[in-house]
Amino acid sequence: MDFSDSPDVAEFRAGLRAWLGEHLATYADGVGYDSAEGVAATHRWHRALAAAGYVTVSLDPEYGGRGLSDLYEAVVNEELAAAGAPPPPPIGHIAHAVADFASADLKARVLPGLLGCTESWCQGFSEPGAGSDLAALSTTATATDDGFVVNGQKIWTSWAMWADRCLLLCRTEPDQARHRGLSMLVVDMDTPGITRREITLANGSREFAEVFFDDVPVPAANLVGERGQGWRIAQHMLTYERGPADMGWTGRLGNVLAAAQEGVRSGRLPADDVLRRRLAAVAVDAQVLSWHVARSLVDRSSADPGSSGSIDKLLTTRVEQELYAVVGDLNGAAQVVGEQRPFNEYLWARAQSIYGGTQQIQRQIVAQRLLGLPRG
Amino acid sequence: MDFSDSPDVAEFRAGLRAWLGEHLATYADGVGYDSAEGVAATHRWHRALAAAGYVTVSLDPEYGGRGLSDLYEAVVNEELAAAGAPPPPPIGHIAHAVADFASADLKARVLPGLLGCTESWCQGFSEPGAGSDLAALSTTATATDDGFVVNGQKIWTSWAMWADRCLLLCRTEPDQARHRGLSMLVVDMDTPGITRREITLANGSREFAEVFFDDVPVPAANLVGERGQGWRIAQHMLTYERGPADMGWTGRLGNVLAAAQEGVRSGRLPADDVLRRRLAAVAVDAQVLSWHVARSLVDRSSADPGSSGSIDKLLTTRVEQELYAVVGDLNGAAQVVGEQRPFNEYLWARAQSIYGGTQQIQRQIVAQRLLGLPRG
Amino acid sequence: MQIGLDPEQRALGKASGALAADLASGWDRGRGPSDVASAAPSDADWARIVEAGWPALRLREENGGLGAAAVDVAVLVEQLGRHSVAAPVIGTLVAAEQLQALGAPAETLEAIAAGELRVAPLLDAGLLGFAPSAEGALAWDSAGATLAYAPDGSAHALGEPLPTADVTRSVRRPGARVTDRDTALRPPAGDDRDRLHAFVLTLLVADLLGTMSAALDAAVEHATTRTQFGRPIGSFQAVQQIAAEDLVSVEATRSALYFSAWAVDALPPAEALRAARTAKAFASRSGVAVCQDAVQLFGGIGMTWESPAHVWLRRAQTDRTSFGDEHAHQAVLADLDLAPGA
Amino acid sequence: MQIGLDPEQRALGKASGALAADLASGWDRGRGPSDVASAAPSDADWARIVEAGWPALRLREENGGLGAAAVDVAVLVEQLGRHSVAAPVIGTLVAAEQLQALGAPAETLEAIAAGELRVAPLLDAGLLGFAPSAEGALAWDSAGATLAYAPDGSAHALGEPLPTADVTRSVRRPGARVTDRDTALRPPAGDDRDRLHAFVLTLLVADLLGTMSAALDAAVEHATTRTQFGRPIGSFQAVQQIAAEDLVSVEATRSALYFSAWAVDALPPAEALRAARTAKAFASRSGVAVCQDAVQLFGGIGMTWESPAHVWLRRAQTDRTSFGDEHAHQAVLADLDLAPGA
Repeated sequence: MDFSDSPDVAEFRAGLRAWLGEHLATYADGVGYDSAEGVAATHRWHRALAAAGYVTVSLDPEYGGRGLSDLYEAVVNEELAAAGAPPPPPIGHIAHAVADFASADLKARVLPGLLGCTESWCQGFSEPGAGSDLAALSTTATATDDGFVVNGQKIWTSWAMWADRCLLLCRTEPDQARHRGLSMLVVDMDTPGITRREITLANGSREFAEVFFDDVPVPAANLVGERGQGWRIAQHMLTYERGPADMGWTGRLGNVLAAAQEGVRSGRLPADDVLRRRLAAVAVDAQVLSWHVARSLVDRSSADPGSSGSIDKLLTTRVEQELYAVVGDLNGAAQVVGEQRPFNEYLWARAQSIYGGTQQIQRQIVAQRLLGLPRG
Repeated sequence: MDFSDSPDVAEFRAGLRAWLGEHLATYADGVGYDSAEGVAATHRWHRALAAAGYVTVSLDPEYGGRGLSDLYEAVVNEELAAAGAPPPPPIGHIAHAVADFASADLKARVLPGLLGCTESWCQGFSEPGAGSDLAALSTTATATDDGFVVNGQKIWTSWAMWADRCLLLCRTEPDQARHRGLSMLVVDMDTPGITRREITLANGSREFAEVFFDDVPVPAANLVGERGQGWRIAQHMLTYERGPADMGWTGRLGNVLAAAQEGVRSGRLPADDVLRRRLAAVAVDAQVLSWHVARSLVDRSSADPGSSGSIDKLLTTRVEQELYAVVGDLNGAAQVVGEQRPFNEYLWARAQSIYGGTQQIQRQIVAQRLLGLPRG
Repeated sequence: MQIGLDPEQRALGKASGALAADLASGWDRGRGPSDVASAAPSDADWARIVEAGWPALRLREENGGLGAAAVDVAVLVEQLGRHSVAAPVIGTLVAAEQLQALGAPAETLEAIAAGELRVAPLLDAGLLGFAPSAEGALAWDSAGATLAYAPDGSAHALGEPLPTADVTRSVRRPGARVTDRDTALRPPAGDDRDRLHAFVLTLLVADLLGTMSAALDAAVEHATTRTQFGRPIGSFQAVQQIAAEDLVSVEATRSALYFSAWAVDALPPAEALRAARTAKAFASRSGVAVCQDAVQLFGGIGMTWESPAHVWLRRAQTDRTSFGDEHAHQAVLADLDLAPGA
Repeated sequence: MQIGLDPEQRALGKASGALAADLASGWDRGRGPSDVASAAPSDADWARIVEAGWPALRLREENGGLGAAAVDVAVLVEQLGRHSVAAPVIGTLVAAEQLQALGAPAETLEAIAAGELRVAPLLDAGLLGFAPSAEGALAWDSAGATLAYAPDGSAHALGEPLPTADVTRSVRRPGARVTDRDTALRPPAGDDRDRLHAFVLTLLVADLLGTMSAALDAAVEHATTRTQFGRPIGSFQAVQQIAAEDLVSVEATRSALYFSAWAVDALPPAEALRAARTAKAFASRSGVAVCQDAVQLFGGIGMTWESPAHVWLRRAQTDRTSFGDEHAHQAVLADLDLAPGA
């Protein structure tokens, strides 16, 4: 049992810290998705990080990665959070899908732009009629002589407004039931027939969009893997989606907690004994979460039920929602009158039990797959 | 809107208080179900209360009641709780079932003993294979020339160890599905073929028993209502089972709360600010519960969803479990070392989300019957 | 015991609900946070509000009011919450009640009752209660109001709306003195202050009840129509368990409102205030919990600006904070119940 | 980072679990509260425990012990919790660790390691920590123990078991002095005290983890076989939602245990204690919650004496209270984190 860094990890971490110390100030300002300037700043930040060799470090060197373990991805996320830097580009799962399933030609065409962050990607999975029930999706890619023609609609597509390419999960085999009929395509977002509509969230965020496909041609060479393999690739991606990023997210929650603690210590956030103890209780939860995420990351390849992403997500959501509830109460009237960032963060915490699979679905996965309870 | 007593109710309440002031001391001591003496004392208390005219006051005078509204039953429960007296005999629902469905002959035979508390009754509903799913019960009453022969097993039968009679829900129509095949019988508990086995609960309570029926003959005259009417009668009983008794239960929770508050005030139960505030929070809940139970009682006949017993039970359970959690923490080490009454009460509170329909089933009833959500 | 609304109160609820729904339908939260319509009612809408007698409802007859019971006012306010009405009716009712308790002259109150004088109450910077002076105070639910009075009778103009979580109601800072509108006020007796406080808390409970019940009803409706895995999501037990607990909370809150509203006029002031604190503590907790659950039940769509789900949650959180959340009231109740010798 | 058990630790867990299960199978809770078997192990069982090296596990080699890491001890204690072992192994481990930290002579510790001297730790009357003296103290997990030492080295005989919630472990009052068994102790250094405290809290976390995971596993097993409405109750979503959250709690508690146990030996004492307090706070809450849920999932049968469900809940509540519940530790953590200048 050892929760501390190995020498290699410590060296990697120190290198990253040094790089951040030198370069963060140049890039961190103005990063966001609320304006064209913010998006441009985000892309600059991603490209700088990629150029420094800190993007998708777990990918094979032949594809532009560094062939390091997931742990290093986690260190990147963790250190960026600790430094108060914007997150790394969330492209690890897309990169792994392409690297592990795409043809050599497709890889050569798209991986450099993806990994160098010179091209921006989105992931077209959810649909209005297929959220929790993803296998019910109905966007079709009908085979033609030289490829496919896509028709349908995606929703909750993060960064779609600014994306150059989309990894699209769609139905190519209409005669196959549910998940057996799905395939994965790379779609250039400037192809005629694609329309994007921004979604404004309750917290003012403009990260999501709807994407409409109207007779959109996609060349056969843009098929990732084989026809009918879409579901498998999507599942494969899920295993890369969380773990390391959880480390960053946990770190960011830790920053929020630390700021609240500092506010109480300094008297800026007046807190009676009850509020102090509520803050201490959520600090306990946040600390256990960070230990759990670390363990989960290292144990990922084992058969240990602790490796389950659904458990991690449920625990994270529990902690995050409680944290923002306490921080909200610490803010008191300032939560409802005045600058709205705290309230928007509280709202965003509420969304965590919905996005990426609702709490109810996550619990069902845990109950059936990990506890072995029978299906209803 | 008026939460205060009408003059009639106030007079009734004053009369009961006076009676309690005079007689409670004579009867209250040693009441319980943990020993033969306790059971005898319980029966003496019930008979005294009945003789004074305070048992099943809502029953028609022709059957021995006083023809008063449910509100008066509630006042009885409430005042007994307030006086720290043992509860009244829980027979209102049985009395209403017999009065409303039994033949004149059966009524004449059994109501005097029931209402006078000279005979003790139990209610045989639940079975090992039919708890939440009562309609699945399998105890059979096979029709014979002059009645029925009962075979099967009941469980969770309160007071069965000392009961003279049992109101038995059983299957008389084997060719009818589920609830359509059920009937209600009055069974004399000294009939040969009946075996009782005490169930000791986790909290040491010995109130429950299993009852085994092995070719037990029951005369046709002991059928309540008609064959196949059992489910309807059982449902009818449910409407009499809670309401007024809730008032008493709420009162008893109020006593527990008041004792805890007094303990804190006097310094007997040391409490820091956090514990004091937790006690205040549950006091809020207990107060709202008592208002809700009062409203629910008065609104019972209306179509208002507030009238639902399931809502009341869920709310009561929520408050009761939280109350005993806080009281347990107030007791600190004394909850786990020393006299075990507080811990046993805590355990009993845990049972409230199971007995009388689990919390999960109650919620499903509320969701489907009151909110109109579709069945799964 | 006669617990529940009488036929007149039911009629008032129905009529208020109809007007509230109509007012709400004319207000637009736009396409995002920077696109929200002003909460201030148009002159025409204000005229309808005055016509309905809402600003006058609770004022005594000698002050140009209708002298309604607190229960009646609660019936109205529940509907304002239910429809998330943007017009500052609650602020007006609160300010009018405060001014009456502080002995404001009849002509001032008559002007409020007639809708000619549009006032808002001044709360302290923590929104915990009425402000002792205009210094640092906030004019609460003050959209379209022209004046706010400090307890010393000084009249203050009002600034621009501040950023707020609640998109349906405005908070503004008192600005310049308007000395020619000053009025004569006196400190209230302790009893009057307690009853005023009980009344105000009760209105917030009513708004929370309306808000949470609207949220639950809409979530149930959504769950009945939205399908996943080939069936309505409301048929899933996991969804039903949540919705059922929410109905328990709604009904318990209704019981608390009924008692609290009755107590304002029927019980001694200290008891009425105690009941109102209890109701406010309970409703603050349950109102926010139910609105959070509604967001959950709406799923992804509930987190969009387009959905009403966040509007209810915003309103509930604001009601919860205003005049003290559950923690504030439980702190007072703990002192009342648990102080040695209490 | 190397988080998880190594093969040796897994083997230790397996062997400990087998013996723990066997010991547990020989103990009977009877037919009701007045029928419970003594928690004291038979001589034969104690000999097996000693043979397994459990009392000696953590003592240093120079004191006749095996010098095991805290992680190893945690692996054992998890199994004791998992099987609700009645024999006072945890009490022995705690007492031995305390005596070693207080500088007890090697012969005393050797006698403990060899199972010849059966000691229990003295806790204060609130079970919050080690007692400063025998006065009013409680000998914790002391079934079959013959002596308890106060920090001044005085030896005390032990009285009859007190009534306790936990039916598997005894608490007894120290009685007569046994002066010829007195030993020489010294006050521990602050660092030693912190590390001792961290170690003890970690064992309670381990017992809680074992207890809660046993309860959850059994509840899941019950839910898989028990049918209602024609299907296993575990197929109902309402049941699955509860069980899933419980698994989250169990796994998070396991992570907390791993860190806390590692920290005892690897981090500076103050950091180790801080981690242990955090883990104990979390495990106290989650352990009781999971065991309560297990009672719920067992349904009516779970509330009978016959069912093991209440045994787990009793043990969890006792573990939670012993050496401070979540509130006690959160109070300390709040002071550490939130005091001005902290």
